[in-house]
Amino acid sequence: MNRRVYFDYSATTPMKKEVLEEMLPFFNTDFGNPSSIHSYGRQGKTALDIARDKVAKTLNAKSEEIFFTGGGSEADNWAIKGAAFASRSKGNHIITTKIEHHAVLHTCEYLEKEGFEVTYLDVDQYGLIDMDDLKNAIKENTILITIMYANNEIGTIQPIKEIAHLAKEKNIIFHTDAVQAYGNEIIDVHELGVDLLSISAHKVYGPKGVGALYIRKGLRIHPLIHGGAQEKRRRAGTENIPGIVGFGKAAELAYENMEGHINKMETMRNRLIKEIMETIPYTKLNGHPTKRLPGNVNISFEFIEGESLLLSLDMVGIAASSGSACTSGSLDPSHVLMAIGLSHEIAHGSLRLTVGDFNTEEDVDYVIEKLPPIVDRLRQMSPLYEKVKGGNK
Amino acid sequence: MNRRVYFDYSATTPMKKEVLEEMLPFFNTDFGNPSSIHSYGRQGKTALDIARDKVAKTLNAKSEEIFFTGGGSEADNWAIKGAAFASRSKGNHIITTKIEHHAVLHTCEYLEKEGFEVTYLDVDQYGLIDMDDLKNAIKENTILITIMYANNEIGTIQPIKEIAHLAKEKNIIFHTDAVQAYGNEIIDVHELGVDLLSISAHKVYGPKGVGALYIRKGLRIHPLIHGGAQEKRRRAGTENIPGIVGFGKAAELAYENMEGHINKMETMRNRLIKEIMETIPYTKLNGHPTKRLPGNVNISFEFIEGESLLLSLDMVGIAASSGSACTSGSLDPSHVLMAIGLSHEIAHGSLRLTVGDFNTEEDVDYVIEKLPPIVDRLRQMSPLYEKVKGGNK
Amino acid sequence: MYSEKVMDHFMNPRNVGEIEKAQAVGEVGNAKCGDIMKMYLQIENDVIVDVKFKTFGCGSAIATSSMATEMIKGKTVKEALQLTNKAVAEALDGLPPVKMHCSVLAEQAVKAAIYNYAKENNVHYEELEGFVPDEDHDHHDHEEEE
Ligand SMILES: Cc1ncc(COP(=O)(O)O)c(C=O)c1O
Ligand SMILES: Cc1ncc(COP(=O)(O)O)c(C=O)c1O
Ligand code: FES
Ligand code: FES
Repeated sequence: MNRRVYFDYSATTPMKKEVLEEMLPFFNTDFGNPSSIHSYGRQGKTALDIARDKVAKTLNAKSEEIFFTGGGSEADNWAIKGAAFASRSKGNHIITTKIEHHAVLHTCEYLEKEGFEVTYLDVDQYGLIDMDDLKNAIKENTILITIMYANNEIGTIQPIKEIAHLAKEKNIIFHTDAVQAYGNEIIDVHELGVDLLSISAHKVYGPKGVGALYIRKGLRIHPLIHGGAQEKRRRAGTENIPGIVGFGKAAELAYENMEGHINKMETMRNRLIKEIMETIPYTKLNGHPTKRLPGNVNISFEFIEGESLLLSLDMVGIAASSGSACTSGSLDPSHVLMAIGLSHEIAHGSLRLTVGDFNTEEDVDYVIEKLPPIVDRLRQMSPLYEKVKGGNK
Repeated sequence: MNRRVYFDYSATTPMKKEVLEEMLPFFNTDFGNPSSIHSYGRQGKTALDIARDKVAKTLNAKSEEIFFTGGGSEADNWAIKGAAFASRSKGNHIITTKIEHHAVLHTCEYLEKEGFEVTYLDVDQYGLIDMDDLKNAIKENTILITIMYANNEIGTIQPIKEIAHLAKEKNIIFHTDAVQAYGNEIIDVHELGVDLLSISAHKVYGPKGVGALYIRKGLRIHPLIHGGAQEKRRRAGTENIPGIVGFGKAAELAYENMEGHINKMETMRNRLIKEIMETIPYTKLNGHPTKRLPGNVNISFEFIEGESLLLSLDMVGIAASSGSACTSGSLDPSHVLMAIGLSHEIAHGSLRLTVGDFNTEEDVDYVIEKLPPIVDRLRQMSPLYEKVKGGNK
Repeated sequence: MYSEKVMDHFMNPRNVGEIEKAQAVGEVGNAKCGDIMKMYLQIENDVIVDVKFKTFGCGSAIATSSMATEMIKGKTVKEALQLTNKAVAEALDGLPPVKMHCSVLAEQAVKAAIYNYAKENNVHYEELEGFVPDEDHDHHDHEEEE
């Protein structure tokens, strides 16, 4: 194969070398179960405490407010089900948005079957919620608001601080899915005033299968995984020490150079958007022009379909995505692109390029070179394009 | 420190070298999200399929009956809550035992708060349930039986096939927590006739934070983690590919040499039991003399307390456990030892030595040499011992 | 996920384009999954002497269109009507289960073109009995188990 360039950092990231190095001893040397009182166990316990401190620091949280999980989806499920079931005596109404990740959306749908009532807020053409809509949606029996920090498909960043403020005023628990924002935005849980916040290691150059839920001190929610006394009895299961250690290291690295990272991402992102939009006609940028993740490009190409675009890009070694990687098992058009008002056809022709720390300007050049002829070839095959171009062909 | 010997394989195991080697490429080379359609994603997907086949084969299950989870506790929670909530229209009664792992026990207790009724079966002095008790416990509204395959503290193995047979006859879902049995017993899900079976990688020289739930084809249970379409839409979250690959390899290795492993474990276990019981007075073997895990030694030493025994052993480099590692955060005497009828005092003075693949006969010699003087020293300090020995001292 | 043959027909599709004075044109599709397939047939003495297609759709839709055109080129109309989506999929060394419906679209596009031809030329093909040209060919019910 030719050159291989990866532009799918929002789906997952490769682990940084430093992260792997830090993890290695815990696989078969310092491998003890941290619940054991012997020296092997104590080594694990120490490593666990250090990793927890590191993650806490990046969120300006207290160590005892960080609970490790088996990933971002588990953190979302735990936060939402845990808060909902714990507050059921107070009410049964939950507010979320139409553009949440499926880990939130399907959890809310499940809760509807279990007797909860859920309001799914609309978003505008940029993917932003309207604060007045939110205010109007709040009822006497509203117990939980869950609104994502930044969207995984179109990169739009919500006004989390304002939402948290409103929720606090109304005495409603507020959860935010910050899986995509983490590592790409300065997040200060105390300044924001959120109650629950989910993050995931594999989106920030850490290992897969590890995440964390920030739970504001004093907040009670039901556990999702009952059992042993791990995580202060709130999340059972032998701790994934190598994974957690890797998460700690990845968090530390991400925050050490946040500003440089953001600048680099924005530069590449902006060039991609500008060049693609200028060279290829019949395109549309999805998401907000400025309130967006530093590494997110999402563009619709009329008259073509996303999968054939992805396959063609893959043939020249470019790894990209069409909407959320998590939903690509399904054939339905992305719920996010539908929510911002795209037609079915246009939603299908969308391309997500997400840049990351290992991308170079040469990678960007490569995409800018390869993309236009691919789009053209597919359009030439498309009966829809034919109609637009009229006798042109 | 002197020699270090690890006798706590039931708490967790070091990863085998071959397992780590197999995992390494997936951390930062073939790191794609298996849901992505590009080449990075397809590599992950292929690895996932292979690992699933490997695990399925060890249980004589079909590949599509294996669902990867974030550990044994998650698998237990999923099986029990998932089956309970999915069958709620049929009934609300669950049967389990008093000696389950906390991942089962606390899940059942949670379900009691959610409106389910749970019967906790007694066990005999060896830790075995009585089949007649089980028969008598079954009611019209019984929807689920969950009984562990082998106990993590005392190693006792239940008559799983008989239980499964009875459950099938009565049309009740049967789950077994096989986290300890897996890798130490030939398990054939079809021959056994179980509906749900939990396993965990870190108990069989695989990575921490990975487990699996076997779900018999055709059985419907609610998901525990809702979200993306992973694991045939039944367990959401970006798959922990390195972890799952490691689990696949560990499963393969465990089953390649099951017989040799069992023989080696039994030899060491039998020698430990024999020598300890012969050299040290006032001891009692806990668990069943023959229906027990090949690597499990659990002995109570009268007049002394477990923690001081563990600390003393740790000082000479011996890593052991007193009851379940998961419960050592708690100060209560082990619920398992209480259930087999030990008094508080004796339960507190129990020692669990669990042998594993990296132990040698020299390790066994070392324990046999070091243990008696330690027990003696602690007994000399004990006011209880003083009374027994009378004017002896 | 796709066989080499699928990828070959996707990357190098045969018979892409239009036939200006085609005797038969058929368009089928389903805007929901984003697929539209258009077939142009040139028919002389009941033989399909040329065929072209245009497709807006996934890799599998493009590959099955391409394969279907190859399979009916040079065949009589009656023979072309025997074409099944299964045969197209098999000729491509198979399709992933969730993508089988894409091959249905190819079969339907050929039938739709011949249907129009039959209507205009007043010929009757018993193979077309029961065929509804503008049915919504949405076969996206291959959702995996819950
Ligand atoms: C019998 C049993 N069940 C469940 C578990 C939980 O497994 P995990 O630590 O992978 O969550 C363990 C071990 O901790 C166990 O021994
Ligand atoms: C916004 C968002 N939330 C949740 C998740 C789920 O995280 P994980 O894959 O770690 O379960 C993802 C990524 O898949 C995501 O992008
Ligand atoms: S005296 Fe220390 S645990 Fe009770
Ligand atoms: S034609 Fe619908 S997805 Fe291929």
